[in-house]
Amino acid sequence: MSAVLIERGLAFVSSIVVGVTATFQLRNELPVRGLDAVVTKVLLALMILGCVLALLASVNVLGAAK
Amino acid sequence: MATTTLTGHAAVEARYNDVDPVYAETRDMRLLGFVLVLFSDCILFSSFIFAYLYLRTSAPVWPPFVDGHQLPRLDTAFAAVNSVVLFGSGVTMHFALENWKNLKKGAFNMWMILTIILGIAFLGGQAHEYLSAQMTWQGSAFGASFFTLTGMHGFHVFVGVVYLTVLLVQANRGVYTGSKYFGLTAGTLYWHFVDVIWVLLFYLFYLW
Amino acid sequence: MAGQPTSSKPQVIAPKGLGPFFWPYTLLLTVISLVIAGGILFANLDWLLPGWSNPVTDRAGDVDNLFKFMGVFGAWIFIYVAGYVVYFAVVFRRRADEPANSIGVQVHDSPNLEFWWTYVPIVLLIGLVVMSTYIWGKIFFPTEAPGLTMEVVGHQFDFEYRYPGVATSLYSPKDEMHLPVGVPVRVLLSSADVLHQFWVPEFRVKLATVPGLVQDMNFTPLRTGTFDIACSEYCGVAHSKMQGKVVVESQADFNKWLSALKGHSALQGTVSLAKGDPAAGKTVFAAKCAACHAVGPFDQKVVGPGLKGLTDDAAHPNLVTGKAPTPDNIAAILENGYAGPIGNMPNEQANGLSSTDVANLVAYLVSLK
Amino acid sequence: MEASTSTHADHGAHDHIHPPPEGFIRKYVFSLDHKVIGFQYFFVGLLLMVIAGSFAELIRIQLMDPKGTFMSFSTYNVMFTMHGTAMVWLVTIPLVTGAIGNFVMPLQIGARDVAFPWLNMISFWLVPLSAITLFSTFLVGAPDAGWTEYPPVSLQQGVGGALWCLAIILVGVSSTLTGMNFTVTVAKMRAPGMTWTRIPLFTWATFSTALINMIATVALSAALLALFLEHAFNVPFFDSTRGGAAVLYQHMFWFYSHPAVYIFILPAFGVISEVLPTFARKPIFGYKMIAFSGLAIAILGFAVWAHHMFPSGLAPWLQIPFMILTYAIGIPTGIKLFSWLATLWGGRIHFTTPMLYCLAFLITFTFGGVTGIFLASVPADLHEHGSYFVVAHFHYVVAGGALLGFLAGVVYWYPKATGRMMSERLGKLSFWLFFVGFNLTFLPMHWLGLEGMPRRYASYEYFAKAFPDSVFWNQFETISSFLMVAAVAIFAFNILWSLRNGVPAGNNPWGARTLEWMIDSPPPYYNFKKIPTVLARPYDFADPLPYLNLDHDVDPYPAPTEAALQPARARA
Repeated sequence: MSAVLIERGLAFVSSIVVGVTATFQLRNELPVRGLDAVVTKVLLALMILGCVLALLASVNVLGAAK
Repeated sequence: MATTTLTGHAAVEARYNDVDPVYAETRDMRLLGFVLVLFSDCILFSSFIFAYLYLRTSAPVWPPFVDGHQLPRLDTAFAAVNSVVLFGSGVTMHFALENWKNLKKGAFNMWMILTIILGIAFLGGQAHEYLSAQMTWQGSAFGASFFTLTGMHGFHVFVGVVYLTVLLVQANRGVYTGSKYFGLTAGTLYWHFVDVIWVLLFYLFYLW
Repeated sequence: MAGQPTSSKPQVIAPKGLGPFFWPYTLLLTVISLVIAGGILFANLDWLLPGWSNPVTDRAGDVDNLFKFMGVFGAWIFIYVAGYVVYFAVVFRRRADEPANSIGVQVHDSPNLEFWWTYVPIVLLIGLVVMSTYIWGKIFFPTEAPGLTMEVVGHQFDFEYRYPGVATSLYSPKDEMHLPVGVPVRVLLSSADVLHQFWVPEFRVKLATVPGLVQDMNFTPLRTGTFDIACSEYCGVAHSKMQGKVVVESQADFNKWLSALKGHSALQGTVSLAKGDPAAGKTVFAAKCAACHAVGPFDQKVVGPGLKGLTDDAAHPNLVTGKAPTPDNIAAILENGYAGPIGNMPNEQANGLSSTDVANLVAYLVSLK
Repeated sequence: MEASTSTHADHGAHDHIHPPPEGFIRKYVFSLDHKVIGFQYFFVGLLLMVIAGSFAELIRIQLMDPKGTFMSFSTYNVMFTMHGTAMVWLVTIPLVTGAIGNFVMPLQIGARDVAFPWLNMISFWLVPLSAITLFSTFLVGAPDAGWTEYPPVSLQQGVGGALWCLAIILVGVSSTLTGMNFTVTVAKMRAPGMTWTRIPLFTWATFSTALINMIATVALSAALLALFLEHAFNVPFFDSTRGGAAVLYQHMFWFYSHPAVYIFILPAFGVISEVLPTFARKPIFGYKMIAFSGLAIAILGFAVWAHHMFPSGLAPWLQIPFMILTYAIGIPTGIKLFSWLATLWGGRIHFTTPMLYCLAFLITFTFGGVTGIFLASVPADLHEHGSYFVVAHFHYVVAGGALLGFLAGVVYWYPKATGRMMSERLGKLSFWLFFVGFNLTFLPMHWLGLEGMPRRYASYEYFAKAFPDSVFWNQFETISSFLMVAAVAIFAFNILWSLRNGVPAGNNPWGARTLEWMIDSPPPYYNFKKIPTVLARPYDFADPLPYLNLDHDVDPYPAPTEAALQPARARA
């Protein structure tokens, strides 16, 4: 089993874990008002997008195949 | 004003508002100021991203050739792990602030330390990326934009790690209270911001 | 506070109508505007824009029409605004005998007026945009095929001119650039070092020479004469000494001049590709190709791609034309030029390549492994 | 009254007055007080203006002779580079936003200071630091590629070029911080009752400027950082042989530097919008249109940068949208201009020095605007680009616009800042010298440029052969430019002389109605003992002053006092 496969597997599992946790955080943040909360919401949403990208990369949908 | 019957968001909000007007006004101004600073930082990254897009779209092939050999595409497997490390640190930072707002200092410390460790781990991963990179800063437009942008981002992460460490020490010295914790809010916003910049860079350099 | 003269309600001093002699004054401004407009439209402004009365190129006439349009309306706007500033300042000045607390008429806005002074400029500017776009289209997208394609390369601090069929380059200020009158010309502009600009004021068209980029400038000279070329983008210490001359002459004179140049060139005659000499090709390459192509890998781009490994590049098995890298196909590009997604390359005539040159070049290029 | 106090609750914060600082250093050097910082900007800016102006005179002396024998070509190139660099970044921006903005804006909104006094102090001190860095390049070979420093030619200069980048990055950081600071100040620290449509127009202009400063200046820092990296570490952003692009720098640079001209001109617009109603004794015409057109200019200003690059390798299909957007920006500018003209109509105009500057501004700025229309049209620009026509246009809008507005502002707020009037006699002399000298210097550049004289030429021998009259006009310009030197000298003398000898001004000599005139001259350290409440816009001369809770009892209908009406005769 190559290092690349381990890395892919690790990325796959952890991006799901982090992405789901962040989604829950975002849901909890939704009712909060104030400028800091607004910015946090936007940034959390973009970070979840990042997790999706990492997930896609780990299954080789995006990025260089190796 | 703080009552024991309130729980959850309501309690947090009540504590948040239970400050003297001078602090409330200062906090308001600092928050706006800090968000504006992040916004202008965003412009800084955008300018370099524009440069990268410009150079990339005007190149005949990508990745470009240097000395007769086409540069390899960047390896996504390791970068994906490293990205998730950084995103994970964003999640732990968020937990840290939530715990502070809910007056759970032990959990706050635990999450903060975890965040700092993840931040350092990300920097270590970047160092590995740099050392194993098959291109140079000077050699091509690809190298120039890659090392400049990720370098700027890495610098931001480094500053963030120092910043969070200072916040952790301050929090344990009693600088912040359950009502007055603007520094922690700013730290969290900064850390989320650094994460989000990485989302862009990750896509643009590794996945596109 | 001592010195505050009064605290009584201020006294409004309102004008009668729009002000004394408002309409006669407006008439005066209008007359001045019309006189200036007449001057711009009908007077000979050669002192201001050289070649105004007798345009040197077909584009110059178009651009001068634009100047007429902008000049007339710009002058009107300026005369009315400046005229009314002076008029209001004089007419509505505070008189010495007025109380200190006299105030003007208290109007805040006038939706009608505001509508018109937004609407009229918009209409004028739309007119200007339409006119500019039309002329812009003529400049950048000429319909006529060029009768002469030549190259100008900016150097610190001279212009290099390359003509089709001429082996050696010409350099300002020693040499002059020659153009035939009445023939559509395409000038391909590039730079060997830094930014320059190729400007002939009488032609009314200028473009920069940019390293790594070829820009083309299209126009037809309409009358003969000798004109100054100036570099108008700062290019280093001797920027102000970077000039040349362009001579527009009759087709016959031009042909005579060109053939005289070709006569000096030793590289003439017809030679088959097989007899190409790589060593001679290297010399031609240095003179004709090196400004745009490096002897390096494909992606070592100067203007065009690097040409090392032309015949055995795994990443680029085919030529830019999509054909296999055989000597014949390489020669075809050199003879016909190239226009496509990665840029433009002038043809044999524009590059001044004889068939001997082509043969030598092909031999040289094939030898680059 | 109920409606008007809605923006701010009556905060305890407003009753919190800091004691003034002790000691010379805290008071005058590392001061946190926006007024002192404004003064610091003012004097540093003025000093640098004298230096940069003397460079300009050297340039003009060189052009007396078409052969250009006064200086070597390389010295001449350094001179126009340093003149442009210093005037743009170290003079205009510190003077218009740093000096006047800092001093006036917090007073106009009824605040005790800006939002972040510490940052304000740092912003200021970055400017002298940047100036020292810039002028230190004279020791190692000063940059000579023009204030735009286009690569690749700018990369041919040594350490000087890299230092130039650092100097401008420093002043860029200063601008960014100021922009952030001012944005927060205007957004959060306005007196109770001062809604967005009651803000004085100078503050509106400062706010729009602050937005540009905050956004655009960072892009400039990015461009210069990239240039610096190429200088210092040979990173190929702009080197076409390694995949870079020379045109990229121009995109990055002008994305800032076009909005930068609005950083100059918007505060001047603000000054004009304050001075005109005060001396025409009339409400400003179309308050909302003026305020929002300023904002529109600030926003549109971000979308027009490539009009500086029409001949420079910009793809043809990009030229038309940038031309249209550039014309679009003429609409709000025109609205402002016509609104000021309408403000003059039916007024009772006092010909004070600030008003003269304003009237001159209206004329010269209109002229500069009209030549701007000429430059924005793509085909016309292909003739005018890089010629003296551009130099003329630029100086008409910056010197004839921003600088005249700035001078108007200085004379207008001088009594507030010092408690004394500037000498009107010297002021008017200085004004006329400047106005005449300015027009005689820059007007001939228009036809020189159209005839075909390129800019940045140390010698125009070839051009003088084709157009012999160009020698006359250049000498004429040089001689005229010394009228401006005299004007600036008299102005500077007037500033210093009037500090001691000016007529005592009182709190409100001009009979103006914005908040800064309701407090002592010079203002006390804390500005307002009690934070006033604002009931309406300040420009309604027929109504009583719309303020409650002022520190002093003031005349509800302020009128110009003796100090302003007969300044020439009275002496303290």
